[in-house]
Amino acid sequence: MYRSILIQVEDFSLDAALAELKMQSGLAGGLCFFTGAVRNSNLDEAVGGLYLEHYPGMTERQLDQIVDEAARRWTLHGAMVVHRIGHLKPGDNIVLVAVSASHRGEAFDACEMIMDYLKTNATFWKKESIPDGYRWVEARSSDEAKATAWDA
Amino acid sequence: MYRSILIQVEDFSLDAALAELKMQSGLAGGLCFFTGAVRNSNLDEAVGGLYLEHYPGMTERQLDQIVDEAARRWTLHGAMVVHRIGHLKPGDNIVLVAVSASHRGEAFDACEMIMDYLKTNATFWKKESIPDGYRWVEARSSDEAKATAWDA
Amino acid sequence: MKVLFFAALRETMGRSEIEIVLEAPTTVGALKSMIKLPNGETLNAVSRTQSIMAAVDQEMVDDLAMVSVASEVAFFPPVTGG
Amino acid sequence: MKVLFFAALRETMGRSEIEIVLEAPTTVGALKSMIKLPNGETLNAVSRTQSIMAAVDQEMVDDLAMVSVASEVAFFPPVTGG
Repeated sequence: MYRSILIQVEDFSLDAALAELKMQSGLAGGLCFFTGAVRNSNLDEAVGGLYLEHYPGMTERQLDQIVDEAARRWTLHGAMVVHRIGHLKPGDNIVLVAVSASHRGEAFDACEMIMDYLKTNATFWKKESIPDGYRWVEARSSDEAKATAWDA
Repeated sequence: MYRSILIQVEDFSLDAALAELKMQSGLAGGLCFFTGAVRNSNLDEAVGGLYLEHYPGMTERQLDQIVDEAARRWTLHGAMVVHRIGHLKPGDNIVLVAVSASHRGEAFDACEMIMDYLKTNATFWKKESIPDGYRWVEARSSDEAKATAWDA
Repeated sequence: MKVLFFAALRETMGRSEIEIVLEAPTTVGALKSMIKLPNGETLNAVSRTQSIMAAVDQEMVDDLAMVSVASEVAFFPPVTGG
Repeated sequence: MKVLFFAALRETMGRSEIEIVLEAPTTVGALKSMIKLPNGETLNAVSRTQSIMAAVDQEMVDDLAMVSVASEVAFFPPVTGG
């Protein structure tokens, strides 16, 4: 199974990820992509931008383990994770998860599980700029619930 | 809610779809994309290519109704469907479904439901070239089961 | 009225479209008995051994659906898109 | 041994990294009692009112986990990526 895990300041391209999965992981019939983008509001306050930091080394390892877990559950051809760090504006891409599989149901499930686990199990932190200054984003229990639902 | 439904010979771009959804449907936090591609084998036979035909007019109407149904079930910002027709080679893109929503779970569910309904409820037909000549692809009961599972 | 054929059924019929003059409204099932393949079999006979779907004015219907003298009717195999 | 801080906790600590010389292996919980914030409070006291996660050698652990004299330990708030 092909895999690629990248943490980078630069933006990413879905078309490039599609081409990479096709080239590296054989002719899979179904490819699922998820992209998270910076919203312009959160908790009823305008958000002017986001600063993202991570724990270098540990984060890559966690993402690798998350992809392992997806590959254990479903037959995948390839999986890619790209997560941006640094300063981002509303509308900017934050994260890309891309999965290729023979069957579309497996591509959807694996892509969603990787996203759900990434939200709660990878050492990234977001700080958002709001009219009053800055605030660190707090973890949400709904994300925790989504991640643990995969173990039910 | 923004929507776009296209049936075309030309290939599509996921990056263009991402940009279109962001521009037309506001700053959604979660965007899910599914791409189906031509495989190089089916039922243990090598597939050299695919010919796709559709029922002009009716197909667009069905896709529109499928998007209606997704929009009824989930709060979506935008939904796009692009389906190619004509002659395609192994590895070529066939279909793109792209959905933007505030919450990632809704984007995943809506994207998968649209794909499942499209498979069984839109008037497209595939003919594949195999070593012996050509054969029309037969509908699969597993696709029917996936589509009806959304009503459970 | 116009009758359209798609995919494998278009090839079996040897054409994509025929015109039928109906004197009065009828059912999809009755229309199937009026349409003959090049080998002389009726579409109705064929539909006993293979699955044939029907649409009237671009809506999926069953054999009991009514066909008006100005309807667009289509017959085709189960769909295989995506 | 090296102790790292991330995100809000890095800002509270006023630094991203400190060096601590351990004479013998200890637990994450004991280490938290040794680390003081600029205001004099221990990390252990802070962790009673706000959630602080810990990693030893880049694996998530709880307070009972052992820390060797050469470990890389990190403390940080709950994660918010994606």
